[in-house]
Amino acid sequence: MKAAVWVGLGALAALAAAPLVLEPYPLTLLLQFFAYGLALLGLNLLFGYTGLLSFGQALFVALGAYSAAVCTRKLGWHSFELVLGVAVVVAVVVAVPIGLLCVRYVSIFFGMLTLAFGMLFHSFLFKFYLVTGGDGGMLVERPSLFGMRFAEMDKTMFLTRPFYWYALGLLAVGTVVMWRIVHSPFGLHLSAIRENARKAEYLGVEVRRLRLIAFVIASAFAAVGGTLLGVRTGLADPELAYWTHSGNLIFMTLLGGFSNFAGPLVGAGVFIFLQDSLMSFTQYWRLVLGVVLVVIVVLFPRGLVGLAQSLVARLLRRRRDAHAHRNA
Amino acid sequence: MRTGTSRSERLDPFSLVISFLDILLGGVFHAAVLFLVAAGLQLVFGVQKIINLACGSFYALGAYTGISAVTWALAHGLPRGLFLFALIGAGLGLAVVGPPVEALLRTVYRRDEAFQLLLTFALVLIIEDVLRMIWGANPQELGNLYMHYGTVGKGALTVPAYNLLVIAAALLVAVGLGLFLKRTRFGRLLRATAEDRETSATLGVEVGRVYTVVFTLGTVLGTLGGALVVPTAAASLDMSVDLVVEAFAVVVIGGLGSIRGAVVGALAVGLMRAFAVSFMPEMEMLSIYLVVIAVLILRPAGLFGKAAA
Amino acid sequence: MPTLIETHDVSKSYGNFRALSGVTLAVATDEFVSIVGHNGAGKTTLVNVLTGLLRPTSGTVTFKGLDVAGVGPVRLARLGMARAFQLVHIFPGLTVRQTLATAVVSQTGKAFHLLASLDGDAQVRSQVEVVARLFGFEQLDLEARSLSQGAKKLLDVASAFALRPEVILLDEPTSGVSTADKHQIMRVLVDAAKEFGVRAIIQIEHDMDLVSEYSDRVIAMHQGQVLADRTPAEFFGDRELVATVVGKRRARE
Amino acid sequence: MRTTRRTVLKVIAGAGVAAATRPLFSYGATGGPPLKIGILAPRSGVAGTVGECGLRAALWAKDRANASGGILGRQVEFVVEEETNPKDTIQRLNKLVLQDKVDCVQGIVSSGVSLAMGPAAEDMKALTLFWDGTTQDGTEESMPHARYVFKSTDNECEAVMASLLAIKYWRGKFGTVAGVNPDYTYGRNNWAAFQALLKRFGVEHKVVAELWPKVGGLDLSSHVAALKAAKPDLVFSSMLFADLPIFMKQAHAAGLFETTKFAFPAAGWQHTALKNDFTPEGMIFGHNTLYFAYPNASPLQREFVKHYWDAYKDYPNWEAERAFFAFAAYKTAVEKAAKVKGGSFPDKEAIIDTLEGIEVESLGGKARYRKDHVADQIFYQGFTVHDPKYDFAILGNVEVRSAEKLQKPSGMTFKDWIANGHIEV
Repeated sequence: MKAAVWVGLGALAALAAAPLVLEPYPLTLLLQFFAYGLALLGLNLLFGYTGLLSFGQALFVALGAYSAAVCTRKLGWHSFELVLGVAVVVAVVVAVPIGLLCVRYVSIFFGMLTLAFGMLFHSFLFKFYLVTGGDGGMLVERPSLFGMRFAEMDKTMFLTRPFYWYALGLLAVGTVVMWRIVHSPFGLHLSAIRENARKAEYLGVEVRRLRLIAFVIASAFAAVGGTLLGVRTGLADPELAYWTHSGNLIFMTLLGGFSNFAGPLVGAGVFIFLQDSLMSFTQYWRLVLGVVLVVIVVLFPRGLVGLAQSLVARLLRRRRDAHAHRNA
Repeated sequence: MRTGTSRSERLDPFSLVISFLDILLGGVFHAAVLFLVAAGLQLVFGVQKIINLACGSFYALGAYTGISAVTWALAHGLPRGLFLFALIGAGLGLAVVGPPVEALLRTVYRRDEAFQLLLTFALVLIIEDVLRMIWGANPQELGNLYMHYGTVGKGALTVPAYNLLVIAAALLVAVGLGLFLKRTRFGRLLRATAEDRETSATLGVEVGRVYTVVFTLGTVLGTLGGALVVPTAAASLDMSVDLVVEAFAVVVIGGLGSIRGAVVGALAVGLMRAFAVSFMPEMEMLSIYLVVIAVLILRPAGLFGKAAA
Repeated sequence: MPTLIETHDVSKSYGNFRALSGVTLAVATDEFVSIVGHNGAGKTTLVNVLTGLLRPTSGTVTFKGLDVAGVGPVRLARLGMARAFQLVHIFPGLTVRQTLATAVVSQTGKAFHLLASLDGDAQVRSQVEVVARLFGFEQLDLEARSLSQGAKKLLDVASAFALRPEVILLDEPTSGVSTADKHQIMRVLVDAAKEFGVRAIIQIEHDMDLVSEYSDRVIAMHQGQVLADRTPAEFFGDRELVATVVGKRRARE
Repeated sequence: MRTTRRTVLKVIAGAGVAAATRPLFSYGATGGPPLKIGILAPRSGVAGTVGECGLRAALWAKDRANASGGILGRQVEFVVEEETNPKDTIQRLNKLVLQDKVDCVQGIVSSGVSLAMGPAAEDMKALTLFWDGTTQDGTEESMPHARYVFKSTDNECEAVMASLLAIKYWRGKFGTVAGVNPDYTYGRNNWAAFQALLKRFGVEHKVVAELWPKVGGLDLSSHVAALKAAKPDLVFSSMLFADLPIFMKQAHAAGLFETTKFAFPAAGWQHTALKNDFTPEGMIFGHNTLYFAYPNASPLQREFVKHYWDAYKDYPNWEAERAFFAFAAYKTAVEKAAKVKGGSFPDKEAIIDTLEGIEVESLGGKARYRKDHVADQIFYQGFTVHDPKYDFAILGNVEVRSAEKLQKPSGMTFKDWIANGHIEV
């Protein structure tokens, strides 16, 4: 466990220093990584830890972005703390009823039901043009951070300095909170549900209620990620809620490795930078991503982190054997 | 239905019935299209418990190949009237795609559903770009070729003969599939494997071969459907992603794994869309998702599916 | 002596097959009850009804005075009734420590402690170690799937005991284990029961030696009915009863 | 319309440049590093055809300019990125401005994307010339007084012109009206403009059906059935993607064209797909700012149309004119601003000041940017006829109107202009 803490702090320090070193463009990509990192921490609580594959997580990412849009544009509330609060409350209010319905089912049915709700929200956003702005979406104005508007900065400076560090802070806090949740008694019961829900019931684990809580926590994390995306893009649009966006979220989780806590974070980072470079390199970037997904699913089901762990383990073993060999 | 006032005959019951039938026929046509997409998805899930997100992609592949086959055939002297056979040839020819894809899926049979689902999601991404490579980014279509068979009926109730042909094809597939599963030896073999993979294997059922045949059959249903319907519409890259959601609604309403369920589901979605477009345009797609959610909650197994949760 | 579990005229039928008909029995504190009978005699159905997994078609089931008909295993586990299965139920990916801790967390009511650290919880740690020591588990950080079949079975039973239940229902806890080990396991069960203050054990058992040696009471099931509810001595004394319940060969010895 | 499969950039190399007849403008070559222009155009999905046509015209304009010494002696290079949904397209804009450090961004076809891009480009002080995509309420709300963004003509111009033609030629011949418009910003604004104009000119009408097919949907049989049930005298449809030819096929098969008049303000994007055998004569048909077969087209247009046919065996739609205008306006503005500053390369602010009010010769004739950054070009619409030379419908008599008469003057809202602005039928 000690090593994990050092790696985490090292990454945090590097990311914090990035604005002083990197060009603005990679920083906007890192911003996207912070947003997706938070959303994936939530998704993996459901998928990696509780064994529930949600195909509608993009619903809550879109909900977060639209909350930011409504707050800043329609209601004129620019305090980002307020926007985050509203986004989380809205996500929880929507997640509880949907969760109550969905947690009664498992595997394929849970996936399909969540997908159906995601698409319901997508077509609502698209159809009710007067309320939501339809395909044009809704603009998200620049929020104030702890009351400061940084009006003197242009958008790029705002995004790559104050907002960047704020978002990094959110991701760090989110990671620590999720680490605690996953290593708490509640987290253990979630893993028990994943391993064998019937046996868990016999040991007094309240399967449905815990699944609901996990679902609501995941939706809150996704909404916070959504607000970050909304502010970064400056707009919330219905495509955020489309089912292929949920598919990408799961792709990232699997790419990183869902059986490891940090897997999804690694997956988010690799996916964002991979997709971005592919998009400029070739018109057929979807094909390359598809092939990468096939390779991951078939050959490296434990994802990049799993792969790294097994490589490190093999390395250690080889060194230990070599060492033992020399002494024998 | 908001009826205009300035034209008198609009109010009389005869034209109301005619336009009702017309909308109904539009709905049935859309249902036929949906059934052709959903049948493959249903069969594959029924036997192999895999939700194939790439069913829409196979359908699109069938549509694009159909167009090329017809264009090529007509250029090589095939009489215009026989373009239907070029389409059927293209649809069936794509059976070749089934086995390699099934071999890929086989690598994850033992593992969690999530892996199978994601493998088919990868196929969606791959096939979309393969289509883009071969046919380019722009939608392709066959112009007015399907009107070569003329129209049926008169006055307000005229319908292209080809549409009836598509409906007939869907019915043929439905009945054929039903008989195949019930009557033939291989059909019963499929249902046994569907019921219980392990015991069937122990009874000497060559499960691997059954899966290859079933998946290929599911693929052909998709590609054939795509080829048959393309003359009335067009082939575009987005159809593979959009169709998945409607086919998914059909399969959920009808009940996972049951062909009869797919027929009823397709009719439900097709008619609902047709009447929603006429009466509540805003609710068109929304109404379908609401029904899907209602069905998933009230009868998770769907109208005809087996108990699931 | 207050009764713990009581059933009154309980019957359960699947369609027209009557798995249980008119079962009335009571289990009180400090009783070790063995349930015997052929396969299909209704033993497992009875235990499923007692553990709230099945709602009886008719009749009442009470646990500590509360009506628990079909109330489900979670609620009953909370009320102090635990169960282990004939088919081994374990958490393949969890370690021995985590499996036992799952029960301890439920029993100490800490399931909703979202931010508390599990590893840092002394109470959970000590209770887990007590159960582990009693059931002879040294390496607590082995994953359950890597254990032997016998060890898995023992872990399944141990996790039930970790709930510190008042009543525990076991379904052939020693099946598939060599005769030498059987008695060893039974002794561990009895010690654990004493250690954790388990007030009654109900055990489905086929091995008559164990029945006669450990139980204070034998309930014989036959075609869904309670044929006899006697002490072991009375039960084994009635040759004709043993023949119908256990089968000819065994009756002769 | 078979498109070559190789990536678009290779196509340019292969196609080469039609012999550079007369260099556009030749100024003292100041030389220097290549001038980078970022192009954002859709290359897949429903708008793929349109994006490609715009890209081909932009490339033609670039190659012509480079052949005659580029802009102020600097060769022009394109960095082409794909316009998809608003979120990802803004990501590509970031890349063009922050990483590729392009001098100017040109492109964008979809109205939804333009509404998102406008504020983003303003924030990043990125000089951006939209080809298309700016709708009425969108611009008022998102880019009230843009400085770095130059907008296309209001997207309702074609709807206004089609409405005026319908009023001029068909007043009194229709009572019931139906709308079949694509379900997004553009479709909704056009339908609103049509109804407002009917009210403005006192044309008594009753709306019997209002349909909103999904953008790019492939099955419109239900919509056709709904129209037949409503029996409208006139159908106003601003459909313009691949669903338009499908709608025409299914409507023709259902016999809708015998009794009902049709007005298609934006059919130009699909003109080669609207074959004669399912496209009737006498429909109002909009070609927007470029009608390839306009009898007295400019020599520039004739040269471009010939190049387009030679290179791609196809006829261009109006997106080509929009792309050409954006490029030509930028080139002319840079050269004009340089003259004022004695030949050295002007900075962004100077270019913008020159762009405001600039007038250039575009493919569709004279085109200019108003002081409020809104483009002003010439629109072509007319009634369809079948001409043996083409297997698709072209225009019989062509009406030509400048955008001045078809869009609100600066400082006026769209609703005020429609209600009491100066509009003549």
